[in-house]
Amino acid sequence: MMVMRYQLAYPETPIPIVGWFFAESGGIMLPENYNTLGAMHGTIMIFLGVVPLAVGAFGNYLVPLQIGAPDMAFPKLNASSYWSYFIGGVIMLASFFTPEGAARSGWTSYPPLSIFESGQTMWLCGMIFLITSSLLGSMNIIVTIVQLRAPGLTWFKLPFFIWTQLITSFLLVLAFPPLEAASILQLMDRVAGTSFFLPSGLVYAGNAVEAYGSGSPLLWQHLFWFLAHPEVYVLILPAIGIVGEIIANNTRKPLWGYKSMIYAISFLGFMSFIVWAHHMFLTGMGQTMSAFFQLTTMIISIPSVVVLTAFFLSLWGGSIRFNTPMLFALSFLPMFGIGGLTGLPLGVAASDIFLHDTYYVIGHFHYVVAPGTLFALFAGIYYWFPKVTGKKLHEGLGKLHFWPSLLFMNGVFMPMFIQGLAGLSRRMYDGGTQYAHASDILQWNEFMTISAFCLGAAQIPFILNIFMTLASKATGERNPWDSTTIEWSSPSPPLPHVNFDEEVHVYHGPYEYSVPGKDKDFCPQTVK
Amino acid sequence: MSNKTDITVEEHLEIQHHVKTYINVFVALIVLTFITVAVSYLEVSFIEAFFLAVMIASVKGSLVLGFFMHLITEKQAIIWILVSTLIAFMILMFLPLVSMIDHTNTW
Amino acid sequence: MIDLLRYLGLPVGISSVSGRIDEIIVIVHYLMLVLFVGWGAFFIYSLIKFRSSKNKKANYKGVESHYSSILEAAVAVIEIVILFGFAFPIWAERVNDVPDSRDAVHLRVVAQQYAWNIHYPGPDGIFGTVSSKLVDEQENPIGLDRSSDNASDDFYTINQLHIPVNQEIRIDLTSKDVIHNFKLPELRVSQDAIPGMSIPVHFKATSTSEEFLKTTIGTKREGKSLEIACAQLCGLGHYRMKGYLTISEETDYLAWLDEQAEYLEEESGGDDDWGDDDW
Amino acid sequence: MSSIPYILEERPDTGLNNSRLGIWIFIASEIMLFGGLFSAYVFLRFAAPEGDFDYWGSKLNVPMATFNTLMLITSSVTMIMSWASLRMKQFDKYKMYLGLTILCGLGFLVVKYIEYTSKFHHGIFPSSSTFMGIYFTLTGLHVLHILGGLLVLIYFWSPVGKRMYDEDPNLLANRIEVTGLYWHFVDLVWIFLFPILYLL
Ligand code: HEA
Ligand code: HEA
Ligand code: CUA
Ligand SMILES: [Cu+2]
Repeated sequence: MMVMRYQLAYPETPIPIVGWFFAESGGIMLPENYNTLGAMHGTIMIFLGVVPLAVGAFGNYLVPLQIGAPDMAFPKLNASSYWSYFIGGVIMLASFFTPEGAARSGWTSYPPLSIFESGQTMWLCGMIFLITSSLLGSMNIIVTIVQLRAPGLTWFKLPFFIWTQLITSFLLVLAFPPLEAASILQLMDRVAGTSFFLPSGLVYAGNAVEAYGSGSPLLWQHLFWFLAHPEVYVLILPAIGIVGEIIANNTRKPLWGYKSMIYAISFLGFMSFIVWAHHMFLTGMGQTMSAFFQLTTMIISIPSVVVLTAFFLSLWGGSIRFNTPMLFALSFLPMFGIGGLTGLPLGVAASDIFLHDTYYVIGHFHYVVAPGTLFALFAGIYYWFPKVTGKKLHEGLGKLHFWPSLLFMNGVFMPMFIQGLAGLSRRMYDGGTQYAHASDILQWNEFMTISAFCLGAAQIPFILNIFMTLASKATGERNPWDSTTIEWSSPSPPLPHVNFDEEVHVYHGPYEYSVPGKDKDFCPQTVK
Repeated sequence: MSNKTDITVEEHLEIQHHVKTYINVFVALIVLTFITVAVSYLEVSFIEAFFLAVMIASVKGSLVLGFFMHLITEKQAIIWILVSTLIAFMILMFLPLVSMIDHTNTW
Repeated sequence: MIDLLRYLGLPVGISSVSGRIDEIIVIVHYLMLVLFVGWGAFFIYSLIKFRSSKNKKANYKGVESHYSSILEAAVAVIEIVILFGFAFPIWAERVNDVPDSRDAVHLRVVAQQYAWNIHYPGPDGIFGTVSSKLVDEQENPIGLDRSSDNASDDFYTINQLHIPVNQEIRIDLTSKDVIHNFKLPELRVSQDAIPGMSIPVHFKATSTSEEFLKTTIGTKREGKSLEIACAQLCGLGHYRMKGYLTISEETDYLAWLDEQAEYLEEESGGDDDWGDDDW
Repeated sequence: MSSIPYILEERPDTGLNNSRLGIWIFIASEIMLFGGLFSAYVFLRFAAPEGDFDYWGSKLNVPMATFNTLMLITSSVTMIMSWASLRMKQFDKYKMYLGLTILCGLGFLVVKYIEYTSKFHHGIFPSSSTFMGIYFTLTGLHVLHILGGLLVLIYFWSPVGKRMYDEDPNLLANRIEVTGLYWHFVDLVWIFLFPILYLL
C-alpha cells in the first residue's frame, strides 16, 4: 500500500501492476486516490499496525511471560479487545470498497475538511472501535503488571520492557478517550448535522453551508493532538523497551542507569500530556502558549536524551555480539537519534514557521517510526521468535534482511529533509511539481521511490525466513540467547494458559549479566 | 475471609454501621440537589453561577466517590491512578481554553 | 552551516524575518550536528572496541563516571538558551508587534478551495464589510458588500498578490471553507488560514521579484518567480493551490494600484464582472 | 477454572484484587472520555456568541432533570445497599435492592425518553444549535452508559446471580461491588451533567 502511494514520483503516468486499482482513470492515480492512500497509510500504520503490534501483540504476549504470570489478568477482556480491533480493522479496510471510498483528509482528519470530504464516516466508526480495543487492552496490561508479578518480582526488578509497557498503557488509558470523544463529536457533525467543528459563515464549493455554526475547527485539533502526541510515545516506548532488552542481552552486561531510565520514561509519560500544541504553532498561537509549549517540548526531549545516553553507555565495557536482533536494535539508536534530533527544530516555533507541514516533518517522524519503531519491532521478532515457536530464525537471511533495509530506509527518508528544507509541502499529489520553490529538489522523488521499492524487496528475506523457519523442526530450546529475564525459563513455546511448567520465584534484578565471581556470564532471575 | 454462609457478628455490626453512613450520605445528596436547583435561580453573574454549581457538584461528587465508592479507605495504588487522571483531566479542560484566549485573532 | 543548508535546498530568504528564522534553523542544526557526531563517534568506537570477538568478558559495572549527566544538563541549558535567546523573541515579534493599518500596507487574504483571494482596501485604506451571505463564486468570491461604507474603492485579485518592497506588510488571513496554510517559502512566512478566524501576519520583503529572479539564474529554478504555496491539506486540489507573489518597487506598486482603480472605475460604469483582472 | 491469582483475594503488597483495580482504571478512562466532551462543552461555550448557550439551555426541562437526579442518587444508594446485604449474606434483601436499582435506572431512561421526544416534537434536534448538539451528545452517551449498566445489573439479578451465589457468595459480592463502582460513576457523571447542562 505504501509502495503504490509512492508511485507518485512519476505523477500522472499510469501505474504498472496496481493500475487496475484505478481502473476508471486508466491506471492513473487521481488526487482523491492519493489523498485516500495518504490518510489511510497513516491511519493503518499507526492505529492498525504499530500500536496493535507493539502493545497488542508484544505486550499481550510478553508481559505475562516476563513477569512470570500464567496469563493476562482478564482473558475475556483480552478477547473482547481483540474482537473490537478486528471489527475496527474490518471497517477501516472495508471503507476502501464503499462507493464513498476511504477517508481522505489525512490521518489527522482536520475539520472542516474532514466533515465535507467523503469516506470519513467509516473512518470515524473504525476509530471508535480501534480506540476501544486499545483501551481494553491497556487496562488489562496495567492490571496484569500490577497484580500478577511473580513472587519476589518487586518493582525495580521488572525488566525495562515491562516498564515501558506500563507507561505506554497509562498513556493509552488517559489519552485515547478524548479522541474517542472527539470522534463521536465529528461523527455527530457528519451524520446529525451538528456543528461542533464548523464556524459560522462557511462557504463550501460555492454554497453557503447550512449548519448552525459557532463551532471551532481548533477544538478538534486540541482533542486530536491531546491523544496524538502521547500516541507518538506509545509508538516509541515499547520500541525502546525491546531495544533495551536486546542490548542488555547482547552486550552481556546490565543496562547502564536502569533506574534513571525508568524515572526518565515516567517523566516522559507525564510530560507527553502537555506538549501537544507544538503541532499547532501555526494556528495563530499567541506568545504565552507558544512559549509554554516550546518549553515543554524542549523539556520532553531531555528524557529521550537520557534514555539514549544510557543505551550508549551500556555498550561501554560490554562483550558485544552482533546477531540479527542486536543489529536491528543497534541501528535503532542512531536512527531514532536522527528522528529525535530533527524534532528539535520543529519544536522551536520560530523554525517551525518554515518547516511546518513540509517534508521535513515527514522525514522527522518516519525516522522515529520506520527505522525507529519498525526496526525495534523487527529486532523483537528476531529475538523472541525462538520463544514463541521454539525455532530460531536463520541468521544469514536475517542479515540479508537487515543491511539492505538499513540502507534503503535511509535512502527513502534522508532526502525528505532536503525536500523539507526547500519548503516542499507534504500531502502533495504530484510531489510538488507545481511549485517553483520545489524545482531544485524534485529529482529526489525518483530516488526515494526507487529506494522504497528496494526497501520493499528487502523484506523478502524476512518473509522467507519466517516461513522457512516455521517449516523447520522445533528445537524447543528454552534459552537460546543465554538471557536472564523470566520468559526464558518457560518452555518454548510456553504452555497454554499457564505459560510456565514450574513455580516461578524471582531472586534477582533483570540484567544480571557477567556478574563478577560467577562462572556463567548470566544469572537468570528465577535461579537462586 | 469468611466462609460461604456465615459472617461474624463484628463484621455484621461493621456493615450495619456502614449502612448508616450510606443513608446519611443519601440524605445529604438529596438536600444538595435541591440546593443546586435553588441556587440556579439566584441572580448572579455567569462566572459566579458557574463556580457555585461546580462547587456543589464537586461536593456531591466527593460524597459519592468517598462513601459509595469507598475512596476514603481505598488503597494507595488507586489513589495514585485517580490523581494522575485528575491532573490529565484538568490539563484537558483548561489548556485548550487558555490557548483559545491566547490566540491572535483580529475578530 | 547556512551554506550547507542552502546547498541542501533551503531557498534564499528575502524578508525581514527570514534572516532570524534562518539563524535559528542554523543554530539548532549545529546543536543537532554536534550531538549526533559526538554520540555517533562514541557509538562506533564502543562497537569496535567492545565487539565480542575481541572483548570476551563483559565488565559488570561498565561506565562509572557521571559525565553523562553533565552532558545532559548541557543539552538542556543550550535548549533553554535557544528558546529564550532566539525563539521567544522571534515569536513575540511575530504575534505582538502586529502593525496597524496606518503603519503598514494592509491587505486581507481569503483562502478557499483552491485559490487565494487578495482583498485590497483601495485608496482609502479601509476595508468594506464582507459577509458570507453575499459570496458568489463568479461575481463576488469574497462576499464584499459594495453598498457598505468604504467598500466602493475596494478591489480584489485572485491568486495575484502584489506588494511593495521594503515596506511593512500586514495581511489578515482567513478562509472561506477549510483550513489552508498561507506560505511564502522565500519570505519564511507561513500561517494557517482558519475559517471563522482572522489571523494577522506581518513581514517586510527585502528584495523585489526581479532581484530574486536574478539569484535563480543558473539553477533549475531559473525563470520561476515567487509563489504562494498552500501548506495544509485542504482537499483534492491542495497540490495545485498556488498563487503568485509579485514584489515591486514602490513606484511600480503604486502604478499597479492605480491600474486596478481604473479597472474598478470602468466596471462600476458598466455593470459587474470585473473580478478576474489582468492575468 | 483458571490459575490466575488474585481474582478474589487481595494481593498482599497492593491490597487489591484484579477486578477492583481493573474497574478503577476503566473509570479513569471514562473520566477522560467524558472529560473530552466536557472540555468541548467549555471550549464551545466560550467560543459561541454571547447568550447563545443561555438561550438554548433555557429550553431544557429542569423539573424532569431534578427528578432524574433524585432517581439516580436513589439507585446509587440501593446499589450499595444490595452489596451490603450480600456481604451480610442476605440474598433476598440483595435481590430486592438490586431490583430497586434496576427500576430506578429504568425510570431514568423513561424520563429521558420523554424529554427527548418532547424536544423532537418541538422541532429541536442536535443540529438546532451547538448547545443542543453537545446536550444530546453528552446525555446520549450517558444514557448509553446507563443502558450498559442496566444490562449488567439485570444479568446479576437474573437466576445467574443466584447460581453464582450458591457457588461462591464472595464471587458474586465482588462482581456486585465492581458493577456498583461503575454504577456510582455513572451517577457521578450525571451529578456534573445536571447543573452544567440544565442549570447554567
Ligand atoms: C514515535 C514517534 C515520535 C517521536 C518519538 C517523536 C519525538 C519528538 N517529536 Fe515528533 N512527530 C511524530 C512522531 C514522533 N515524534 C509524528 C508522527 C509527527 C507528525 C504528525 C503529523 O503532523 O502528521 C510529529 C511531528 C512533530 C512536530 C510537529 C511538526 C509540525 O507539524 O510542524 C514537532 C514539533 O515540535 C515534533 C517534535 C518532536 C520532539 C521534540 C520529539 C522529541 O521527543 C525527540 C527527543 C529525542 C531526541 C532529542 C534524540 C536524543 C538522542 C540523541 C541526542 C542521540 C543521537 C545521536 C546518535 C544516535 C548518534 N514532532
Ligand atoms: C508507524 C507509522 C508509519 C510507518 C512505519 C511508515 C512507513 C513508511 N512511510 Fe509513512 N506515514 C505515516 C506513518 C508511517 N509511515 C504517517 C502517520 C503519515 C502521514 C499521513 C498523512 O499525511 O496524514 C505518513 C506519510 C507518508 C508519506 C508522505 C505522504 C504525503 O505527505 O504526501 C510518505 C512519502 O513518502 C510515506 C512513506 C513511507 C514509507 C516509504 C514507509 C516505509 O518505511 C514502509 C516500509 C514498510 C515496511 C518495511 C513493512 C512494514 C511492516 C509492517 C506493515 C509490519 C509487518 C509485520 C510483520 C511482518 C509482523 N509516508
Ligand atoms: Cu489550500 Cu492546501
Ligand atoms: Cu508531538
